[in-house]
Formats: sequence, structure tokens, C-alpha cells
Amino acid sequence: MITDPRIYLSIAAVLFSLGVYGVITRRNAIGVLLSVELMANAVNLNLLTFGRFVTGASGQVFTLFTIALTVVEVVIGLAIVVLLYRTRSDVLIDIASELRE
Amino acid sequence: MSIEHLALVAWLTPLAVAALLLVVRPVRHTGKPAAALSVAGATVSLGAAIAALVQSSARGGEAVALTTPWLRRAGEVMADVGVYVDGTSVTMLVVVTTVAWAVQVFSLSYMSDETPQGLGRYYAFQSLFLFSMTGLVLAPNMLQFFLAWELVGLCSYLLIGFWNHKPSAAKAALKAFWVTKLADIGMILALLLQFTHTGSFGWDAHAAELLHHAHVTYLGMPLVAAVALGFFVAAMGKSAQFPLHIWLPDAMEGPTPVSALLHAATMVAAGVYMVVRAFPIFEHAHGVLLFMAILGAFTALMAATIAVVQTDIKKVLAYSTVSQLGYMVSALGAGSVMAGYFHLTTHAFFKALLFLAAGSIIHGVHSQELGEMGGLLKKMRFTSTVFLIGTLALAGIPVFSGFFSKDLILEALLHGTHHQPLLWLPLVMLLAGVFLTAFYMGRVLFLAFLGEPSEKVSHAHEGGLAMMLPLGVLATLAVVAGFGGSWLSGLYGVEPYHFAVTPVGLVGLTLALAGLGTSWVAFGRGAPAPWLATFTPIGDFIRAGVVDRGFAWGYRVALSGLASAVAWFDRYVIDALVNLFGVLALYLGDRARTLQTGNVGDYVYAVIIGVVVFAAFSQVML
Amino acid sequence: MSEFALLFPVTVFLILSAISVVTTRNLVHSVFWLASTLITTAAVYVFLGATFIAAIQLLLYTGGVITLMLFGIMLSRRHSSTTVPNPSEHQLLGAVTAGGVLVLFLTAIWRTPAFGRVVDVGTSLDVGNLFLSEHLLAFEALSVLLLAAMLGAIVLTRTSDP
Amino acid sequence: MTWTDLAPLGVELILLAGALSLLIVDLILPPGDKRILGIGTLGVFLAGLLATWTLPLDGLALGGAYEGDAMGVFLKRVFLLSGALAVLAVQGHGPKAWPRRQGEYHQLILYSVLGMSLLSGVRDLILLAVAFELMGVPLYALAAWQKRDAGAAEGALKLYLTGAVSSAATLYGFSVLYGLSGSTRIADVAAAVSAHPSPLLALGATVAVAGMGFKLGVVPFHMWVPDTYEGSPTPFIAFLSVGPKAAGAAALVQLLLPGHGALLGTVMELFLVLSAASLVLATLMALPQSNVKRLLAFSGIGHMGILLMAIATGTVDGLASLLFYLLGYLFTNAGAFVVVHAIREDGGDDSIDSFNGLVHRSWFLSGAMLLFLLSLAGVPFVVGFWAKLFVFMAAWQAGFEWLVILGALVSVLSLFYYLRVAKAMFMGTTERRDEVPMHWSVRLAVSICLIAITGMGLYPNPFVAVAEAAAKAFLG
Repeated sequence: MITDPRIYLSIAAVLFSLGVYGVITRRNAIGVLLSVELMANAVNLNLLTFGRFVTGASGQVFTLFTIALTVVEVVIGLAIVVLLYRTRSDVLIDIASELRE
Repeated sequence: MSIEHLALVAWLTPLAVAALLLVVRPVRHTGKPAAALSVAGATVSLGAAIAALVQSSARGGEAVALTTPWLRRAGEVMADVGVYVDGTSVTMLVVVTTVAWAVQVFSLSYMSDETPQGLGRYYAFQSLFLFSMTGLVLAPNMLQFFLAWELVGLCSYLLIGFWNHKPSAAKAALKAFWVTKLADIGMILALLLQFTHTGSFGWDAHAAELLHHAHVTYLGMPLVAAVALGFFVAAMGKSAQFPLHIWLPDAMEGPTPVSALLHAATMVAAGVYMVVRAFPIFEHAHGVLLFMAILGAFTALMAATIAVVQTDIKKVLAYSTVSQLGYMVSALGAGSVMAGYFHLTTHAFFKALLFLAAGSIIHGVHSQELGEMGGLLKKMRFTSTVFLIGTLALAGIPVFSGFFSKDLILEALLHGTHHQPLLWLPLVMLLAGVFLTAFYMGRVLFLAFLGEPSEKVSHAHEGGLAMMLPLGVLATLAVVAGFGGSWLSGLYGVEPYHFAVTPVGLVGLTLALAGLGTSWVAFGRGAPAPWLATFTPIGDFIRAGVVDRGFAWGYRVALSGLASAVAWFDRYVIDALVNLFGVLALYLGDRARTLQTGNVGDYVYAVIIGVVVFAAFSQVML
Repeated sequence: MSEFALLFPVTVFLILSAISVVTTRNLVHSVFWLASTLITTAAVYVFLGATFIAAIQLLLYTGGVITLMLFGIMLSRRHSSTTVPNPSEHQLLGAVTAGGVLVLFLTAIWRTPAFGRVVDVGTSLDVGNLFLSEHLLAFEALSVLLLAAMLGAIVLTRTSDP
Repeated sequence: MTWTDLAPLGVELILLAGALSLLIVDLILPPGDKRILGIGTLGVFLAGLLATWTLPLDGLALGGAYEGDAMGVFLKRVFLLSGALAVLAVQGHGPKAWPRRQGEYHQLILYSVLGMSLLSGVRDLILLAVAFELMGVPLYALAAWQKRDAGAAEGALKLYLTGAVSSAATLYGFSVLYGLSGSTRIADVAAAVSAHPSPLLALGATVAVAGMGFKLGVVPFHMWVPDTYEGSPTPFIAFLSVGPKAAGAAALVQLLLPGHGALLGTVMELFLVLSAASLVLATLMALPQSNVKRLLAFSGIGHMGILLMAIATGTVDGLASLLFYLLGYLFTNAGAFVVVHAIREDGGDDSIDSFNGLVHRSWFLSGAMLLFLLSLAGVPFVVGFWAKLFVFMAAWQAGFEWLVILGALVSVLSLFYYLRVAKAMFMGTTERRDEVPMHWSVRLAVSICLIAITGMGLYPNPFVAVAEAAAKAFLG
């Protein structure tokens, strides 16, 4: 039986880093959103780890909240992406660079 | 009414007028009636100020105050607002209101070509300025002083840029505001230092004691010196001391009456006034005082040198103002409040007189170039007379006010050398300045009024009663103010002043006469003597002869050449150095803006880098 | 078999899925790899005793988010096709930065002395109780948030008004 | 649960009830005339403001995740005022530009203010996360409000993507803070941090704070600010540049300062560095701007640097100065943006050139803008001076002398660009002589801001006293 929460935390850290990698490298706005999902997933894993080893049921409660928050962000993010597509006919993020300097 | 109530009237009447003119558009847009209202306000203010002076004088300049708690922090009063009237502030109050009144009356005629809206705007700013300046003079503490100080700066900005169709005016306004604000950092830091260590913004002896006895040092300076230095840096900006004087000549882009009021008589003297007020603090800071003495003298000499080659009559007067402010600062640095303050008073009258007289000339000739003037004596007798009075006062010729105050400054420096031999240096510079002052003023006087009238001059005429009345009043004051010395010393509560003929005074007088004489030799015909223009033949007066040629050469190389060189240096090096700061900032800004690539990916990357930096920091620190 | 022996292959698959999410060149594949990641994570949740959340993850999160993403992809394409480009750039920069993040996080995790012990994670009843007692206000705020997000998404995407 | 549990949430309930009624009324109203919705929203904000004086808002609410105190009330007034000003300023523009979406616009503003309002007294990490999102999500939608405008979508995308990444970081940090302290209550977290500091806990705290820095827009989380400002409707920016920033600062205070600033200790030096970086970089980048909205955006980033300075002090004085600063900044910045909006409505294009010779066309707008700019620059007689002075005094006393000196230098440098706008207005020339047309709502909004900044500039006492009481109530 695994009794060291740091193992799970490390898995979460790997997921989070992969999310970071995706956020930096992806050019498609939806691709970036997917990477953000990975980061959020890492957070959930963290929370449940702490729930298992430190706090108990409240870890699951916190996770439910973060899942909901993530979904909300996806919803509004996709709406913006659709809007971007309508005005610029593409969703590659580097075409949205009219506003600068 | 009691003194403090009179002071309150003098302070708040212009506020009422300003508020009315600024807020109520129909009133502002009436033009002439708005102007009349403003002048009426200034008149009330002046009357109240004089009445306060009379009462205060009867009571020996005893300090009275009328204040109300203004700012509270943590339940304690941090600062009061109100009026503080003693011998020092009440005289300054009278000086300010007198000059402001004269200028406002003068402007009735001078600005008569403006549109009603423009005139209303002009007088709104004028009243606002008078309110701010009297608020500064009567300030019971450093905080109110600072607020008023900033507000006069704002008025200066608005008034320099008043003729907004001139790009040069807009640029000059910006520069003036910016340079003085830069200097104000000194004041903010000094205020922060003072408040942190004494818990008050007072400038009285009590605050000075606390500062003096705090055993804290900043940048190797005792606390009291750091505070004094901060205040002085701000004064350098407002009172145009080298190298922060660069805004003042440019400020001449404003209407001439504005130059007379703000940039000659009152606002620029605010820095000097501040040192006088805060002298309890300054007198503990010997290093700062020495610095002031030397810097002031250097400014005086440098500006006087530059004034010699200016061809614009207002520019001559502007550099002359810088120079005279240097005299005041130097006197204060030598430890003599009386000398510095006395000169401030007399200078306010005669310099305002000179500026307004110049305004009268400009109004008549429609030019500011000395080369286009000449022979005005025949056309403008009254203006010629008052300009002569102003010149003699500035040059330091006996009977006229400037003589007494300048004499006292020289004595103060000489006296100072007993304790501090280094003060010989500023003394010598100031004496050289005396010669140059007389010389350049003689030059203006002769070039403008003597000689043959030019085409432009032939149409010149006096500007009417509204112009002549203020000139007359100021001319009178420029003569009699010098005799008020002993009375003033009583009012300030310093050791009694009596005029006495002293060796250093005689040296100064000789130099002044020599300066006028030299300038008569050079410009006595109302135009530059021929030998000034060319190396070849000299006029009747000094025909041939090695001595004369030597004189000519000496003038061209030593004086004119030097002056041109200094002027060039001032224009292109000092100015550039101060501008460099701005240019560098702009350059950096232009580079920095390229960081803003517009690419979302870069923005997100910046966020991630921020997170990484935060995370790394947390791991390094633990 | 020990718990660790079970967890190890799951973790490997989890990480491989996650890597695929951020490297696949087809956006639709990315989405399905994300689904795979989320499902595998749900398996890890079971190891952590959070069976309730694992169920939620499978039913709502995976189902909902994946569907949303696919809708998003469809709405931002002119022709429906299963190959949607999902290009990457600056891979080296991304790898270095992400590596930095990983090293930092792992350092922090493993420098911290071992803590915690296995505790009772509670039933879904406990979760519900907590929801409606201690975190009632957050719960209510969340419902408002969902309403606001719905409103925002609708108003942005409807085409009937300018 | 009793009514007393709900009492501290009076303002939030009013906002919620208002938003829901708006939703229903919007459905009933014919598409042609929805003007009443804006007036109704104003009414909701006024009712909320009134409630801050009349209702007893102190105490714990609903299980202890939220606690009302004097600071919360102070902050709520700031949030409500920022919402009210933004809604007021849009009354002329909205019915013309997006007549059918007025109901949604106002509801979203109300939800966002509701989120802020919850942040003003949050005592729990979960509620903090939810309220932060509740404030932020409507802003994403509002930023993209001009749907046909590619710039709006782009600005919104920038806001959204940086926001989403930041919020992932924040949540990661929260998860660690929660896990190692064993509680979602901020007070327990603070206690754990000071009792058992560990590398992971420090990481959690800093990463959480870094994510929250996005909302303030401090360097290096600032890059969305100018682009989003440029692309979005100006009255909304009058809100975005004020309310959420104040709420972000409030959230940081709530997270960092309890337990004698235990969490603050982990990030204080970073705050000083970021404050300096924001001050310098923002000022430099503002210098070459020719678009007034971008100029004000960079100016805002600089102001956030000063906010960080105030938070970093962690003292009662610092917190009081922060609160006062927020109040002053609210009126100053909102006022400036409303003036920009008025010029835009008159056919301008947000460039400095469109301000040329404004003094001849509207004494009111040009005078007001001058005062707003001077207040932003920190010149006396308008509130900006006091706000800056108080922060500087608190920072000086906290020992950040070098930062104060830098701040003073930078504010003088900032005069350069503020005065460029002033110069255009007062010394620029324009052919046009017609009076700038102004909707009554714009005139009213500018007047309110003007009266507020000069009033607070001349007599800041009552406001300072309230801010001090609020700071004391929070820090004890």
C-alpha cells in the first residue's frame, strides 16, 4: 500500500508540466484549451491526494468545485474561439495579433 | 478686522473669483467684465494685504495663525490648513498682491486683443494663480505649502501655454512643468523624511530640533541636512538655479505680464521664500548652506554672462532673473536671511517693473528683438523713464532699491568669510556679476531707447492709463523699497539693519558704475558701436590707438566671446543633459514597447515565466 | 499484487496519453487523447479512494468537456473532417520551460518531509454534507457562476444580433 | 441556518435578486425598447450602496466561508461604485450599438460585481476560487462584446487565455495550501504556514499569488492589458480597469495578510521587485503611445505597481493607504475612460490627436480630463496626490525607501505622457468649433468622478478615517 502522498503529487506535477508545455507550444486556440485542461486535471489529482492522506472528504468537495470551474472556463473559452473564427476565419492564435505595441 | 482675518480675505477672494470664472461658463465668456471681476478681486486682496501689513507692523511682526485641522491620520492631526501671518509672510503677501494687482491691471490693456473667451480664460488662470501664491505664502506648514507650490506650477503651465497656437509655447509649458516637477521629488522625499522622524509637517524650530537631534543618516548626511537638501533641490527647480534653470528662459513664450508676475517677481521667488521659511532647518545644515552659497553665486554669474548676448529683450530679463535669484540663494547660503529676503522684496518690484515696461515696449513696437528697437525715448517718454528707474535699481545704483539689497548681500558674504573662508569664491563671483548686470542692463537701455527710431518704432505709442498706472506704482516702489530695510528687519525679527557705507559696498558700486560706463562706451549711440560689429575702425569716441583696439578686442573675445560660449554651453549642453533624461526614457520606452508583440502565445508565455519565477523564488528562499 | 504494481502501468499510460494530447498533430486526436487522460486519471482516483469523484469524472467531466471541445472544433471549421491541424512551435522553448516547472515542482515536493497518513476519505454522503454546510456559500456562488457563463456563451455565439 | 447567517450577504443578495429580475424583465420586454434595463441596473447598484449604510453587514455568513467587516463594506462600496459608473456611462452608447443585448450586458456586470463583493470578505479558499471566477468569467464575455469587431475577439482571447493559465496556476497553489494545512479556511492556512513552513507550502503560496497577479495586471502578467483595453468598449474598460483590479487587490489582501501576514512573508520581496518592474516598465512603455486607451492601460499597470507596494507593507497604515488608493483610483481612472468614451462617441478614434484643441470644444471635458490626468500623475489638489503620498509614507515607514524614491521618480516621468494628452487638449489646434455632444449619462458620470476626485483631494479626512477604520477592522 502506498503511504507516501508525494508519489501522487509527482504524477500531478508531471501532468501540470505537460500542460505547460502544451500551452507554450500549441498554436491552435482549442489546442491551448486542451493543455489547460491537463493543468486543471493535475490540480484535481493533487486535491484528491491530499483528501486521501490529510484531510478526508473535503478533498472531494474541493475537486468538485474545481471541475465545475474548469468546465465554466471551457464553455466561455470556446465561445470566444467561435467568435474569433467568425471574425478572422481561423483559430490559430498567432493570427490574432493585430493589437500590439 | 484682525490680521489673520485680513490675510484670509487676501487669500480667499481670488479663490472665489477663480472658482466663479472657472465653473460658470457665461461669466467667463463675457471677457471684459470677467477681467474687471478678477481685477476687483485682486484689488480687494491687495487692500486686505496692506491692512494686514499695517497692523502686523504695529505689533512688531508678531506671529498669528488661523488654522483648522485638515488632515488626520490615525486620529491625530497630521496637518492644518489656514493662514499663518508673521512679519515674513505678511511682507511677501503684500509683494505678491501688489505685483499681481499691477499685472492684472496692466493686462487689461495688454491683452485687449484676445477674444472674450480667451480673456476670460486668462483672468481665470490669473485669479487661480493669485489664490495659489497667497496660499503658498501664508501656509502654516510644509504640506499646505507643497500643495500651493504644485498649484502655482500648474498655473504656470497653463499660462505659459496660454497662446496655444504657438508650438514653442506648448513645448515651453511642458518643459517648465516637467523640470520643476522633477525637482519636486526632492521636496516629496524631504517631506517623507521629516514626517517619518518628527511626525509633523511643521517648519518651525521644534521640527528643526527634532531633525537635528535624530541620529540618523541618509547617504552619509545627518537627517537635518538630508531634509534641507531635499527642500533645496525643489527650490532649485522653482527658483531656476543651475542646472535646473533651463525652463525659465523658455517660459518667456507666455504673455509678458505673465512673465512679470510668475517668472520674475513671485513664483520663481517661492523657492527662496521656502528657504527663508524653513531656515530653522537649514541653519543646522552647514554643508547645504555652503552648497547654496556657491551654487547661487555660480548661477548668478553664469546667467549674467549669458544675458550679455541675448537679443530678445525678454530673454535678457529672464536670464537677469535667474541671475538675481542666484544672488538671493547665495545670500541665504551665507546665512543671512535678511539679505536674501530683502533682495527678494526689492527685486520683485523692479523686475516686475522692467518686465511690464518691456511689455509696454512690445505692445508698442510689436517686436521683442532689441535690434528692431532704438530711439524709443522720443516715442515713449513715460516707459523710458520707468525703464530707466528699473535699470538703475537692478544695476545697483544708490538711492534705488536694488542698491541697498545687493549691498547687504555682498556684506553678508563678506561677513560669512570670517567663519568659512570658502565663501570668498561666491563673493568674487557675485562681484563680477554686479559688473555684468550693470553692463547688460545698460545695453538694453541704450539699444532700446537711444539712437534713431526704426520703421517699427516710429508707430510706437504709450499704452494708455491701464498700462501706465501699474508702471507708475511699481516704479515708485522700485525707488522707495530700498529705504524700508531697517523697518523690514524689525518686522522679520532679525538683528536690526542699518545702512552703512562699507568697503565691499564701495567695490560693488564701483563695479556697477563701471558696467554702466562700459556699456555706454559700447552702445551709447543706441546701436552697437561699429567696432563691435567689425574689427575695423572704431568710432569717433575711441579713434585709433592701441588701447582702444585692445579694448575692442577685449570686449569681443573676453566678454562677448565668453558670454556666447557660456550661452552656447547652456543651450546645448546643460539643456541637452536634462533633455537626455527624457530622450533616453523615450528610447527605452520605444524599445520596451516591442515586448508587446501582439502574439497571444507570448503573453501566455510571460504569465508562465512569472509563475516559474515565483516558484523558483520560493524554493531558493527556503 | 501490490498496489504499486497496479498503479505503475496506469501512471505510464496516463503520462503517455497526456504527452499525446500536447504533441499530436491532429486536433481531434488530441481531444480523444485528453479523454483517455481524463479516464485514466479517474482510475488513479480509485486508488485514492475517491470513487465518487471518479464516477463524476467519467460521466460528467469527460463526457461534457469532450463533447464541448468537439462542438467547438466543429463550429470553428468550414468543412467537417476528422483531420484538424493542431500545429506546435517553439517545442524546445516549451520543453525547457515545462522542464523547469517540473524540476521546481518535484524539488518542492521531495524536499518537503514525508507527511500525512491514509485517512478515511468519506462517503458521498459526507461530501454532500460538506457541500451543504461548510461550503454552502461557495456552492451557491458556483450556481450563479454557471448561470453567468451560460449567459455569456449564449450571447457571444448567437448570430441573430450584431 | 437562520436569517442572521444571511445578513452579512445583504449586498450580494440584492445584486443577485437584481440580476435575476433583470433576466426575467429582459424576456418580457419587446426587443425594441430595453432602455429601462440600464436604469434598473443603476437602481440595483444604488440599492446595494444604500445597503452598505443601512444593513448590518458584519459577522460570519453561511458556515463561516465569508465574514463581513468594515473593510468588506469599504471594498463593496468601491466595487458597487465602479459598476454603477460603468453602467451609467454606457446608457448612451448601449441602446445604439447593441440594442438587443442590453439585458445580458447589465446582468454580466452585476454577476461580476457579485463575485467581487464575495471577495471582499472571503475566508475560505474554495469560495475565493469560485468568487474569483465569478468576477472573471463575465469579463471574458464582456471583453468580446463588440462581436463583429475582430479586435474585440482578439482582446478577449488574450484576456481569456492568460486568465485561464493563471487560474490553473492559482488552483494548483490553492490545492497545495489546502492540502498541507489540512483546511480550506484561510486563517488555518496562514497558521500552518507560520507554524510548519515547508518548501511545498512556499511553492503553493507563491504559485497561487502569481496566478492572482494576472487580474491586477502587474508585470509580467500585464500583457493582455493594453490589447484588451484597445479592443473592448470603452465604458466597459472604465469598469475593467477599476473594479476587478480593486477586487484582485482585495483578494490578495484576504489571502496574504491574515495571521500577521504569514503568507505575505513568502512573497514580499517578489512583490517589491514586481512593483518596481511594473512602475518602470509601464512608464517607459506608455511614453511612445499615441492611443489614449493604451496609454491609460500602461498607466494602470504602473498604478498596480503602487498597489503592490502598499500590500507588501502588510501594516495597518499600508492597508489603509491601499484602500484609500483604490477609492481614489476608482473615480480617477473611470472618469478618464469615460472622457475617452465621450470623444470616441464624437467621432474620435482614441488617438491623442482626436483630443486636439478640445478646450475650444468642451471646457468641461478638457478640464475634467486634465484633472483626471493630474490625479493619475499624483499632483496635489486632486485625490491622486494623497493616495500616492499615503502609500509612499506607509512604504517608507516599512523600510522600502528605494522603492519610494523610484516611485517618485517614475511619477515625474509619467507626467511626460499624461501631459502629452493635456497638451493636445489645451494647446493643440482643431478646425472644429462645435460643442462636443454628450449624452446626459456621460455628463453625469464625468461630473460624479470630478466632484469625487476634487472633493477627496481638498478634504480627504473622512475617507482616510473610514479607510483606517476598515484596515484596523481587518488586521485588528
